[in-house]
Amino acid sequence: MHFNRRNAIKVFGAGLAAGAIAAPAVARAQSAPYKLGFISALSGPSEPLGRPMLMGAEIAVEEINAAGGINGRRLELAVRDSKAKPDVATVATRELVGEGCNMLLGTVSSAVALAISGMLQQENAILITCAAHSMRLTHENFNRNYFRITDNPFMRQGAQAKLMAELHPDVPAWGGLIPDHEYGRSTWEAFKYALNRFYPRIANRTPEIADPIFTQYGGSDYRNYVASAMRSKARGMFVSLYGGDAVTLFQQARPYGFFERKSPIVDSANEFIVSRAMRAQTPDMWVGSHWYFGAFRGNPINDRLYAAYVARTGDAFPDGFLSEGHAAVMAYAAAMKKTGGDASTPAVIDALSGLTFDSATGPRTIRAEDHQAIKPVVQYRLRGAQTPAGFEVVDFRVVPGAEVIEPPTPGAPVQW
Amino acid sequence: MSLIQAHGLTFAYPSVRVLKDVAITVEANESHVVIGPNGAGKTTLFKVLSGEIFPQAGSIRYDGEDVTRLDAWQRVHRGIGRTFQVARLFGEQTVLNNVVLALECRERINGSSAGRWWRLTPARALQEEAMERLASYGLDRRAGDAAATLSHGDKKRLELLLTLALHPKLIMLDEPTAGMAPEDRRAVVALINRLREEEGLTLLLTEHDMEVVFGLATRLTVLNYGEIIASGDPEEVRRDARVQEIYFGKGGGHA
Amino acid sequence: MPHPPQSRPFGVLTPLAAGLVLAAFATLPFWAGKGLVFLAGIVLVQIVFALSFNLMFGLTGLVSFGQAAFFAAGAYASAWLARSAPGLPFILSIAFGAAVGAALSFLIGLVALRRASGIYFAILTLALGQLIYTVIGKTTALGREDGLIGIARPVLDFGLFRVDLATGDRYYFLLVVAAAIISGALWWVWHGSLGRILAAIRQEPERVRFLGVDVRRHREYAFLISGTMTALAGALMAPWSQIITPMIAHWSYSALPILFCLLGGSARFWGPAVGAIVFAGLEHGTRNMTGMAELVVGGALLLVVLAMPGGILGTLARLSGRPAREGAR
Amino acid sequence: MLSEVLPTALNGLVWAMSVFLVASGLTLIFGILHILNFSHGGFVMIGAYLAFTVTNRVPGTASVAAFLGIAVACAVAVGAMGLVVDRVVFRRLKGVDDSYSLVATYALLLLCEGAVKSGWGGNFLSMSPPEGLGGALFVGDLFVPSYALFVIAAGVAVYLALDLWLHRTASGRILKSVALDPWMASLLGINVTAIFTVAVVAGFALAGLAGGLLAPNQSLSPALGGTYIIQAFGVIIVGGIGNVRGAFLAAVLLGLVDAFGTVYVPEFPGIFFFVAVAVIILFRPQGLLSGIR
Repeated sequence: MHFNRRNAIKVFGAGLAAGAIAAPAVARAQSAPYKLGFISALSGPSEPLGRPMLMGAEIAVEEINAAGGINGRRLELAVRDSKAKPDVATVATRELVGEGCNMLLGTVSSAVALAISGMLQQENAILITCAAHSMRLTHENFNRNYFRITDNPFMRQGAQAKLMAELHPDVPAWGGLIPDHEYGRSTWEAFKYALNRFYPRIANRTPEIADPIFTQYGGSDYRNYVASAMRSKARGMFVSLYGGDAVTLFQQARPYGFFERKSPIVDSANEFIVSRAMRAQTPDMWVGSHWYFGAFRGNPINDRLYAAYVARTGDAFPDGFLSEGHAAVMAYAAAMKKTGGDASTPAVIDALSGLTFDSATGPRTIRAEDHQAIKPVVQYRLRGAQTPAGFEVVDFRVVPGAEVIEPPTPGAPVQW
Repeated sequence: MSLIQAHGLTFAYPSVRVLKDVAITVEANESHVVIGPNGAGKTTLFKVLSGEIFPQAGSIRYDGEDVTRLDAWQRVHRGIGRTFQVARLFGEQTVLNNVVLALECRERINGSSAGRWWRLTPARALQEEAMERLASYGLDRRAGDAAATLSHGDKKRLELLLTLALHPKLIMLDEPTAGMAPEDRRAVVALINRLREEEGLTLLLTEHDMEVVFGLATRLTVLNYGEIIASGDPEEVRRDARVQEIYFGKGGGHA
Repeated sequence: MPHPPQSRPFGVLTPLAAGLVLAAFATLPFWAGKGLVFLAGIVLVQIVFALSFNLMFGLTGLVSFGQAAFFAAGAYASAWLARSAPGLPFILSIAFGAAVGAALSFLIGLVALRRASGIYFAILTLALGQLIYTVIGKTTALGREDGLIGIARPVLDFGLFRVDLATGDRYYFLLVVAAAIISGALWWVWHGSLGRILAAIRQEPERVRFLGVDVRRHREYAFLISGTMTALAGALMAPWSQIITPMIAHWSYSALPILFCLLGGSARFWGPAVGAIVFAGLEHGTRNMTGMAELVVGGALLLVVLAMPGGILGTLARLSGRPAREGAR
Repeated sequence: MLSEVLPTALNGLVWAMSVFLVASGLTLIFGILHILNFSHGGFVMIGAYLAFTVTNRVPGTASVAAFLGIAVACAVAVGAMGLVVDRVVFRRLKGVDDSYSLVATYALLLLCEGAVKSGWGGNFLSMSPPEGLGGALFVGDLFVPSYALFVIAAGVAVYLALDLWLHRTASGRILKSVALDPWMASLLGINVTAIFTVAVVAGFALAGLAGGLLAPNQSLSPALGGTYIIQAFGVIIVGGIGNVRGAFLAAVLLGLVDAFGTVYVPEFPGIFFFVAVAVIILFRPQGLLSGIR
């Protein structure tokens, strides 16, 4: 009569035991190839960001292995989904470290990056993030095991404001539509700082900056925010909503004549995600990006990466996350060449600090002080068009990172 | 001595007034039956007197104390017990545990250590008392069964047993024989009369079955459309012209 | 004199199974990988969360959809205190988390139980919970949407010697011990005199009222105990995950204990624990089936709910001929 | 300041009617079966994705008439799914605890998300309003997007149709009698199981219709199902659960509260909806209107 319960216990026991056997078995594989741990959002709302990042990393691994690997050893990726949730990412990180992956890369969300970054020293691991933008990562919350190979809001929004001062010196009145969380606020902070810095210098005018309009995250109705923006005197609009929220906002804004009254529009980081959804309805706007393949033609890494992407997907407009996943692998590869094959955490950290490595956006240098990469900031002007993709890139600009990067203050907040 | 003195009781639902300025007294050790056609307000009167709901106007004194604004559980502490038309029991629990729980509640009211919340198992003495009580009602054979499996009559008896476990002075029984077979009804009448005569309890009842009513009423009150139209000795009430007209008007013994 | 039927209050099988599971948790760091150990720590916290919740849900019959608010209150309050006063003993910050959860659940219970019942109570708690979620997300001292990061694991100071819980798996063992103690306390409440009354209130509140019990007060007790213990679970989790975000106050997090209870069987004390373990296994097993995870988890849940209406433990009990609910013995 | 009042009220109404479109089917199913269907938003989402695909695949579907036709087709398709869900899931939930149906339908929501992901992928999609609804109109001095007006009109139309059906037709009265007392209705010779099926299919068809009509309202992603569901829950509870009139009233009330809150207290976007829901339930625990109406 108690047979079934006892059986259930056996099943539990067996399950736990299976887990026990599996873990060391995977760990054994460490001796041959170098294993890199990839963690990013592969499901949930951020999946469209995490997928190209993974593809970029895979392409880099294939290229390096095809060229004979590093120091004669192959590279291998161990992939985990963070679901853009810090607790899931924490489990995945510990799991990867337990399997012998001390070199980690990836992450879309700043919350995930901060969560992993906080446990790196305890776990004796390294993380290179490909897209997480929080300034805290290289400032307040800096630690030696963390590296960022892409730009940050100070650089990105700085370059965007600088470009606006150059292209639209006659538009000094700016406003913003900002998602109400730390990323949104820090992009606005950076953009405002740079407007005040560059408009007087370049356009010879003092900018008139309206209070930003804070929006709800994950909403279905942004009409009231649109109406507030329409009432504002600001002509130029900085928008840092992302993904589906940005699509919803633009979609609901169009009939109000938003894009006739508000110009230029600056989008902080949506790559081609919004235009891929909106196609011909895509508004005319300047978009901040990690990488635009058209801006680096002639760079063999860029051209090979683009060709590999088109071959895999049939799509002509890769998002910048592709190059960042790719670049993170390139950074590890370069560091390991420098260590002569020593993949231990202290050796790789030393090698990455101050490292200059080649990427699809050209050479990047990781600052030794705060582990922030000096890399070019890319922007392009997009609009809807009768093309197969439904939109076109009208113009693009590349600003050298050194022109817009903040002074390193690891451990302390950015000085605005 | 009047155990319950209530007057001016008024209760209205949003669309209908159910009690209109009702006055009723219950004397100690009487068996007071309230009758009336369906919808006359009997159950509402019960709810108001037992504290299940509060009247919008009027006052209720119990044993000399104003209890109008006291909740049902507080009136229980003062010695009022109540059963429902459809017996309310803890169907998932065993018959024994139903009684043990009632006894534990009694111990809590008395402030005895047998009712403290941290007790893991009920006191042995309570379990034994529960078995005795079950035995005296012939329910001991079913002690280990879930209460939900009892027959209709047994459920009503068990509910009465739970109510009596708290040693009430006054018990209010809402149609104690509803849905019972004739022989069961006679047993209930005998039981109720025994409670009044031997244990000195006071009873307030509603009932539909006239045989039962006249078998146990020492006083009869007739309620019609929320108003009391007659109250007094059962035989006198039976002869009352208004009662004859609106209640027994069609000549039958049943409402 | 008649004697009560031989009561078998607590069989031998349940403690045996509980002991085995406890042993599995306690020895986990010796035979499993780091990721699994971390996950097991989270599951321990979730077990406490779900057992606390079930005291109100499965025992008393109150469906709250805002339980995550108490979890978050405990986690944030203890983490905030530990951060503001780094020298403070660990036990104080944990106690503070539980106290804040107690105060909050006392207030919400007082208001919500007075005004609403059933599905309205569920949605009222959901709305109040979402308010707390929003307030946390807008409070700078609590890190707004990004939460609190880098929460330190404490050092236990015993006067003669100190135990640094940041090293190795020590905090994990603390979690095992704490979860065992709290589960034991909850077990006591569930099976004891108070638990019997709460179970009676679920089945027939009017009868309980006419046994002289203040039903609303007792529902408030259940809500308070449940909220306090939930906050305690939250306080224990903060140093383990070392990061807390407002997501732990979100309604979707409130759905977790309900899920665990129904999966494992809310009629039995250990049901939620079984539910939490099985659900974690399901999620962990499907973690790399990206794109398929929703289909697998959703399908499995639906199957369990439709094919096993008493949850896993209820179904096991039915198959072995035991009553579906504890107490009917 | 005054110039903000009218547009804000109008935006509040757009929100209200879009949420009402979603909530109507939810409240109908609850009113009859007493199942709070968590997956309702998931089926709205499937309706929206179906509308997106048909509009993009079939040429000549840019007109308003085609748009409405597609929305009705979505209603039929999702209604058919309702038939399956009723057979496979809802019929087994009869008599079990409310919270079980909550978990079962939560599982269904996960299945909807999984299905959309495997059918359409995780990328964001966007659909334009049909020709003629893409622009804006002047109503007096007020500048109103025509699609926003359309959403308001659609919400009112669906409300009126439902209200007429429930109150003025024989089948509506049968539905109501089943909702009040299924046992009594069965004694009167009504096939209660069939009526339950009718209610589920109608509720799901309303979800499909809402999906089709709202597809151009916001971006499409597998998270869409969860976006509307909490708002719809709030609306049906505040309205008095199972009560279509109440849901309509509550949607308007909450829409206005949310809109004015957003405009006049911009520091706390999104919080007013929950404040309003909590306050209303505290003062009217059974909702604005009660019973099935």
